[in-house]
Amino acid sequence: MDFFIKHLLSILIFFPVFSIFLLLPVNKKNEGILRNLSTFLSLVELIFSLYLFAYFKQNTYKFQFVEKYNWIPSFGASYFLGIDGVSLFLILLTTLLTFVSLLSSYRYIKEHVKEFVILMLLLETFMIGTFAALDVLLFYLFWEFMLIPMYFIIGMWGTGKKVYSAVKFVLYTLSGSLIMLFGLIYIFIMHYNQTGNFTFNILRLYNTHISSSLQIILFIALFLGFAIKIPLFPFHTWLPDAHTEAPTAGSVILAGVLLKFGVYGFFRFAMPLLPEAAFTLAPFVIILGVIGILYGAFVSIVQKDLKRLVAFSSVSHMGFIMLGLFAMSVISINGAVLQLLNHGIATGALFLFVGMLYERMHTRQIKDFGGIAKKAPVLTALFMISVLASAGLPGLNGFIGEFLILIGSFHSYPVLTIVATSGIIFAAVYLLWMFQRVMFQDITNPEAENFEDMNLREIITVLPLIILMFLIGFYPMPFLERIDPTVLHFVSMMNHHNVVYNAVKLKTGLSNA
Amino acid sequence: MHNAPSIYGLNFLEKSMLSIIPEAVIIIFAFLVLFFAFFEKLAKRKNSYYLSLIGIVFSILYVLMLSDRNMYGFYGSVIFNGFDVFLFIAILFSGLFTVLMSKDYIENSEMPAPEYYSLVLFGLSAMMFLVSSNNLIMVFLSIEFMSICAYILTGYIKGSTRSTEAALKYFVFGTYASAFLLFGSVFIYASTGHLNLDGIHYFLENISYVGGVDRSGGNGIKVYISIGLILFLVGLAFKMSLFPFHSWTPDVYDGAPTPITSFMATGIKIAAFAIFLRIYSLIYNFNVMNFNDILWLLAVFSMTFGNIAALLSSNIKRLLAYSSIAQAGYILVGIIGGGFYGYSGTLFYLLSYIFMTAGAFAVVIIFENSDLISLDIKRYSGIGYKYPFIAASMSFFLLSFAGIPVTSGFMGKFYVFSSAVKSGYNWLVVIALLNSAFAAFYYIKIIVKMYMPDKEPAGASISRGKIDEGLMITIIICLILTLLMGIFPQIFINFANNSVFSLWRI
Amino acid sequence: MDFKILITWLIPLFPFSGWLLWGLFGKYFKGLSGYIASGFVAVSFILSVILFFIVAYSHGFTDTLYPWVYAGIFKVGVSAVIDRLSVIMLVMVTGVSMLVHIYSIGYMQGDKGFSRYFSFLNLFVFSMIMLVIANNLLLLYVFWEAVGFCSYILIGFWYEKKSASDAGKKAFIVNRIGDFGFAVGIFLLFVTTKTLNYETVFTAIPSIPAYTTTIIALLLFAGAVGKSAQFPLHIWLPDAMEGPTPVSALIHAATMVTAGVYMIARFHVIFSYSPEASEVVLAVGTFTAFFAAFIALTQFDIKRIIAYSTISQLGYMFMAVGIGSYTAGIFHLISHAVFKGLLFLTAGSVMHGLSGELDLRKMGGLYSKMKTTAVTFIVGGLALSGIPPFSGFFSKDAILADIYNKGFYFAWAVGELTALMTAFYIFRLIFLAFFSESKIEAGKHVHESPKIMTIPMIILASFAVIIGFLGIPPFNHSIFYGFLHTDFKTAAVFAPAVNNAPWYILSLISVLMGLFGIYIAYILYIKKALNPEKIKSLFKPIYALSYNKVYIDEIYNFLIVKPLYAFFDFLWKVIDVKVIDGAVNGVASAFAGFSVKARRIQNGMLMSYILTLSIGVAALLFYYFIR
Amino acid sequence: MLFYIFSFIAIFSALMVVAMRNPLTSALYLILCFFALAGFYVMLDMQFLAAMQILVYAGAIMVLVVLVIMLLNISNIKNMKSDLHQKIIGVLISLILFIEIIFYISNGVPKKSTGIFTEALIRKVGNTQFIGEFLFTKYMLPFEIASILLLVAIIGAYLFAKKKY
Amino acid sequence: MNSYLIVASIIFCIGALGVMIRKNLIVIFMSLELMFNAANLGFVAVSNRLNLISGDIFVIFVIVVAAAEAAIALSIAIAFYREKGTVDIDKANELKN
Repeated sequence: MDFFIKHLLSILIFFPVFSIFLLLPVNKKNEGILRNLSTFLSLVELIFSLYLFAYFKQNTYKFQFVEKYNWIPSFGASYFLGIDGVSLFLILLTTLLTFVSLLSSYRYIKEHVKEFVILMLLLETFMIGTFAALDVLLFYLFWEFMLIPMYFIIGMWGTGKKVYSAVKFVLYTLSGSLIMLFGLIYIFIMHYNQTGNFTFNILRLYNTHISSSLQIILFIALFLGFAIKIPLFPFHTWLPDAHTEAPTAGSVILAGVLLKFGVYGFFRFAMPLLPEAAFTLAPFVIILGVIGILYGAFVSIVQKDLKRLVAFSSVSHMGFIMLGLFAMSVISINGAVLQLLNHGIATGALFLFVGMLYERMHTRQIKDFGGIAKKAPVLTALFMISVLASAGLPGLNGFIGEFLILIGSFHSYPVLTIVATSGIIFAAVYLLWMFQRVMFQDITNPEAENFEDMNLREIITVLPLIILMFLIGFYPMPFLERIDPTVLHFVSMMNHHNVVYNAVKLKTGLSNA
Repeated sequence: MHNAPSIYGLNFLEKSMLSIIPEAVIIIFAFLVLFFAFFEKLAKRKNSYYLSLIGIVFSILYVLMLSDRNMYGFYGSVIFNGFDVFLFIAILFSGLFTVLMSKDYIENSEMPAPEYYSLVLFGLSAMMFLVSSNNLIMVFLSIEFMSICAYILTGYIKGSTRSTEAALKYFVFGTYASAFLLFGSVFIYASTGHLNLDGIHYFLENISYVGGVDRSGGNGIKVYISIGLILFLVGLAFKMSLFPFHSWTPDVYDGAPTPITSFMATGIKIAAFAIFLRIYSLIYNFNVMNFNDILWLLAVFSMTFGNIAALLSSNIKRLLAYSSIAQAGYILVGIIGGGFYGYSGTLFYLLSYIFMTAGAFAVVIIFENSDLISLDIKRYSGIGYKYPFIAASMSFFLLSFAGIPVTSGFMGKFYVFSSAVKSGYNWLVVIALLNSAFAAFYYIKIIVKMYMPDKEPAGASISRGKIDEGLMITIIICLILTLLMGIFPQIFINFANNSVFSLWRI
Repeated sequence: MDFKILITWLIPLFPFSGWLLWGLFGKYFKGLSGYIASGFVAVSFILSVILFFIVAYSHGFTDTLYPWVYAGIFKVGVSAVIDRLSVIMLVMVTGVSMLVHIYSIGYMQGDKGFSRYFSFLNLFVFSMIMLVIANNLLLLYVFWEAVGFCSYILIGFWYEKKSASDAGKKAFIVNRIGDFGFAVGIFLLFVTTKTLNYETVFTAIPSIPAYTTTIIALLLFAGAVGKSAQFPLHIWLPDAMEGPTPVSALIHAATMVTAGVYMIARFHVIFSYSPEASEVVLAVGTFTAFFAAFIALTQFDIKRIIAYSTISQLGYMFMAVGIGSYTAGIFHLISHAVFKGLLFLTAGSVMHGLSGELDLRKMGGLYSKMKTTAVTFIVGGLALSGIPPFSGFFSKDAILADIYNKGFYFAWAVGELTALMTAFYIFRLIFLAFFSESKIEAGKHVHESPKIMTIPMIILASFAVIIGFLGIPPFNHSIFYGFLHTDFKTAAVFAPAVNNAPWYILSLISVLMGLFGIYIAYILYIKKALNPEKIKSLFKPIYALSYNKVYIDEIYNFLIVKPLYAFFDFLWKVIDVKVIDGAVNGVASAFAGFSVKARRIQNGMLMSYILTLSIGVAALLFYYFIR
Repeated sequence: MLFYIFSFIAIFSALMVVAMRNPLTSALYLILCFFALAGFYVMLDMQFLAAMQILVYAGAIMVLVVLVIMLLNISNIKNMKSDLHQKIIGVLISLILFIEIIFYISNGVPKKSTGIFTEALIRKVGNTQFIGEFLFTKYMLPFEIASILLLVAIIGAYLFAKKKY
Repeated sequence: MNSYLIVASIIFCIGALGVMIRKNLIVIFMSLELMFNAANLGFVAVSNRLNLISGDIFVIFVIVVAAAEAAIALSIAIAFYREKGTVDIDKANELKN
């Protein structure tokens, strides 16, 4: 047990690979076994990850479950894992959503089941690794390879222009992350030039001294990589295509986890490594974020395709998160981190429901629906809960995050915050309008006449998400009290850097007053 | 300068022979294989195939046995040290893969086996001589030796106009380029009075340490040596297929028998890069003149041209040819980055490059048959489901080309690029990264074809019944090593570091 | 746990559990759920009565159930404030809800969404209770929106009707617009006072700059405007009548819509420290009161008439709180809750009797057919039009008198005029529906509603009669004032009384106004002394204006909704698809073009290859040639 | 004086090699050019090389070439339409090359003589002997390789020329 | 010595010209030989000037290589002629793009 806890992160990372090896011998033909076995294994993984939660020490910002072994000494790269309050919940989200999406795809995925489950598990490995890695090279390794399974999932089981979307997804994100790689390498080399030894240990790299002008350039390099992943307006264009064509499971993972990597990257790498630049450029990032909030909302209002609508809604939500992150107040960053979870949960649930609708009606056009509520009360109720959670209705999770973000950012950016707040109105508009047109009113499409309600599996699939929505809505403390110390330390670190920076500026008369 | 470390109680000839044992072994086996050609019944059977395999393996063993030695041979016309060890291993591996791939291929287009294998072996020995040569005569001679073997092998398919045409183009182009090399070495000779590389090295050291003005010639010498080096570079750049000396590459790769294409893409390229690296580290990087900005241009043009040209090409062999041009550009980045770090990065990249290229070509051979269509990418549509393993490994190699992590390609790219950043070539690295970003498109295009056919799989199938085990072995070895170099590169990095150490120790 | 605290948290617990029950297992309960739900609410009514007396004979208290959101300095718990204001509201809310629940059992009989209906009704009661007892702005905001959600879901209860679901959506979104202001107000409040708890906020308020207070107050008031359907955000309330009538009675007359008034009374410190904001409140209230009454004059849909009258009455309440006489406002709130709830219930029973008929022009002569309904309705009408001794008289009169005495003569005049119009339109309704000759189309069997519906009506009617007497003796000596004004001690007095006209004169004026209105209705619709059509044609434009609700909806639609939608469409079709996405794809196709050109170099001609090489050599040599 | 004659012959015949339309003629001019070069070698005290030049080049290689020309009988000009502007480009480029090389040569100064093999010494001992010595001591390995190279070339020629396997 | 080098480079450039503009494979081969010989001349001249011998050795090897190349070139020419019926290298245009 002690061993188990000590190496929990490695176990979490490599258990899916192990499960892949369990799955390999199974014959392609008997898909039942494949489905059930993979789902079961991901459930086991989920349970393991709950240990992470149980053994996580609160009220400390120090990294926990740390593992450190030499990997590539001549680059100073090491197998260095560890989590703090932020990555803890992101890992939990990952395991949960993987389980959920595997469970959700029993009906959607009809062919090449084996490949599908293997890819999903592979994807899980790399996602967890990305969140757990504290070594930049290791992080990048996980970060970039993640594209490949996702690309296959979109391209092989997608619909419509799946190949176009998949390729667009890969190329767009790849080009971003390669620019980012340049920034990382540069910092790595700078640290070498200053200290004379190679290291990728992020905690050491934090101490690299970089001139403010250079910081701006490097920040932009990293920014491109992360912002495309988020995606921040105007780099969002890959997202709607990928979301729209991806299979349900793919969309869930994409929205639930992959979009988080951008924000996580900012939190863990871009901002602490380049604090001055972060402070200097924060207004621009926030402006982009706020534009994203409104733009996403506006564009979703006029969407005809359910999934595309949800996709644009996530552009809007990620805008909120960026606002919270870059406002750099403890409250707002708390909110942003919480909102990462909320967005994962709510949007994931939305995609699940859209998937269910698609499985039954074989269309995603809003106009083809209507009057579903009459046929499927359970679906309606749960769907409505997730819609409201995504619309930020108080009492559900979305509200807490958004409110913290806004109230935290109001101090430093009042006007932008007010503009952002107006986003909640439009969120209500597009979500409720969509919901009305899809579920309410009268049945127009004959196919809807024999629309069967959710079966037990589907209910089990969404239930954890629904429960979490209420839990975070009514009692977010278990989450906040673990996130708060980390965020507190983060902010103090940033501010410390900033203070030093200002002091230096005053000393050297650089102050741009 | 003949101060080779004394080897216990051997007379001069033995010492010298010791320094060329690996080559000698290969040549001996080449003769043996050739010998079979005279006897019909021996030639019929697979003997030559196995014999050449054995020869290569022996040679590898010898290299490993000698791996800690560091010696001159034949009055310093050849060197044998860690640098050669690394590259011998690499080259011998490429030869091994070539032989393994060839069996199946030869059976299909009934070509006489013994001559073929012996030529491959001769070519191998030529490459090894080239790598270890310490003398402009040796360099010229072994380049020609290598090229002639390549010419013959390129035109090896009888009655295939494509093959002959490839040989013709290769020959004219190659001879033209080596004429430049020759003429360049005239000037080097004229300016330094040496043909031995280390002689030139010491000479240049003297003049460059006294601020380029020495008792003999001074700046005038710089002018001479610079034209010499430029013309010499042309000769090598042709072998490395750098833009604008690349233009033979697609056609020759396309026309040649596919194993030979792989041989050229791996072996010859590696050898050329190796000797270039040696000469560069010995000669070019003195402040006689700054060669890095020439190389900068060459690298940028090569990678950009290669990638852009590959974007739309539908013939897999041509596509790989273009991509090899681009890869050459990436490798050059490491040399530009320079220093210990950069050179070992270059070697690492070269090694990883062998494995991915050989693997990819092995897969190409599997799906190739006499008709031309077999080279079209369309033919790969849907094989992901018919032959999952092969398709998976092909995608893996392609991803490695594209430099996606977990593959050796990523580690190599990372290594060379970081070395370039280390010595301040930021723009070069940015350009290279952007290149590899949009280069990913055409690699992924093939993966798309394999796994996401737009319609029902076009029914590509292996022309003969079963997959030859030689090809399988090749693919598996390449797969394992590509993965290994991608995840645990440290051993290979150490290996490369040692060889660079001994490169310095001249 | 202390007894009163236990009670405090039991009160919301019952409806909450009710909601979960019906929500999860509704289909197993069938008809039973109605009774149990009513029982739950009854229990919390009794508990709140107990709490009322506890507080009445001791003092208020606050309690925190559990820490809710702690992030940095932002610390908010789930905590309740129990003082006289909140207990009064509690009693009113739970009482009316109880009656409406009971009424609904009959009204919703046989509807397939029966238990769904009760689950949401319970949820509403829970949210309303929490809203009333919330002790910090975040909690208040949460349930502020929660009640909005309940109204959304209940308005759209019959979701198959497009009009119904539209109305629900409209209600929610318009409320959101108000809440937007409310939220920003909360942000500003937090940024200035670093806390959201009532008492700490209130203690901080006097020390912060006046203009900040004003901004905060106005922003909070925006929320109130949305929630209490004041002009210009009143548009959702008339449409909200698409929902079941008991819902209209409970949510859109008695409780939720009055939340705005309650909020201002609760934040009397903030508002009283900013006279400007209070002025605005007064102005909006006055205008809305008049405006809504004006629209109500000519409507024919009985529920809409009552809805507009609700808006107008809410205007009265805002006038009251706008001049700082909070007790009067709350008093009118209570009495209005009673008689307006009554009116809606009776209207519902009329509908029930006429199987869903709402149009006045298809009624008439119902008095003979449904006596209880008619009588109770008339009681409500008298209360509304402020005829003594009904409750409306006392409460409205208190407000108008205060306004007069504090010297807002114009507002007072408008108020009196509105009182006249009120009396007119409600009695127009009564006469047309119950007395004039029947215009019900044949074959429709009209019947009195079952007991379970009439009894709540009767109870409410009796309350409408008696509750007014809390308002005597008049002015600051009344029972109600004496009970409640302790809570408003902290308020700053910004509008002192400038003159005290004797109460009987003011009362007389307003009573006369009421009677005059009734008389006009009488001569128009009973005596037929002069033909309504003539008057209609006489004031054609004004009539049209009133009949079409001053075209507010059309104006909004034309000025806001359509342009916005066009803009969004432009964003999507042009900016996103053409510009942003086009740029990406453009890059791709550009590379494709390069590729074609690049491969043109490889034309297969050996000559050209040789040429490229030679050019390369020449270039390299030239490169050093120039340096 | 002699130098100029030889260089004139060499350059002129070289030009002719390129210019003549008939391959046979250009072959003959090439032989002439080789003779001129041999003359240079003699002037530079490398009689051995001169002999080699005559024997190997003019003797062996050119005979082979002429033989092939006869064999394929392409001496009567097939109409190889040679497009003009390619010619122009070619001339241009070679001119540029020439100018550049000349520029380098004229600016550059070769190394000062340090070697021991002065003309006197070579005259005394004889160039053939020196070459022989070096060829079999210092340049033994290249010599061996050259032999293998020739063998390979033979194999290649045999493989290419063969009609079919 | 420079004069020799100049002559050599002239011949070299003429050879290059021949390769660039002629289409007859045999002639191209001859031009290549010209270029090699230019180099030879250079080597001899240099080694004479610097009183060295290694240049001359190089020349010998170049001659050997030239012979080998001749063999290859001519056999390729024959093979090509056998397939295309001409030695016009413009006919070698199957492999393109």
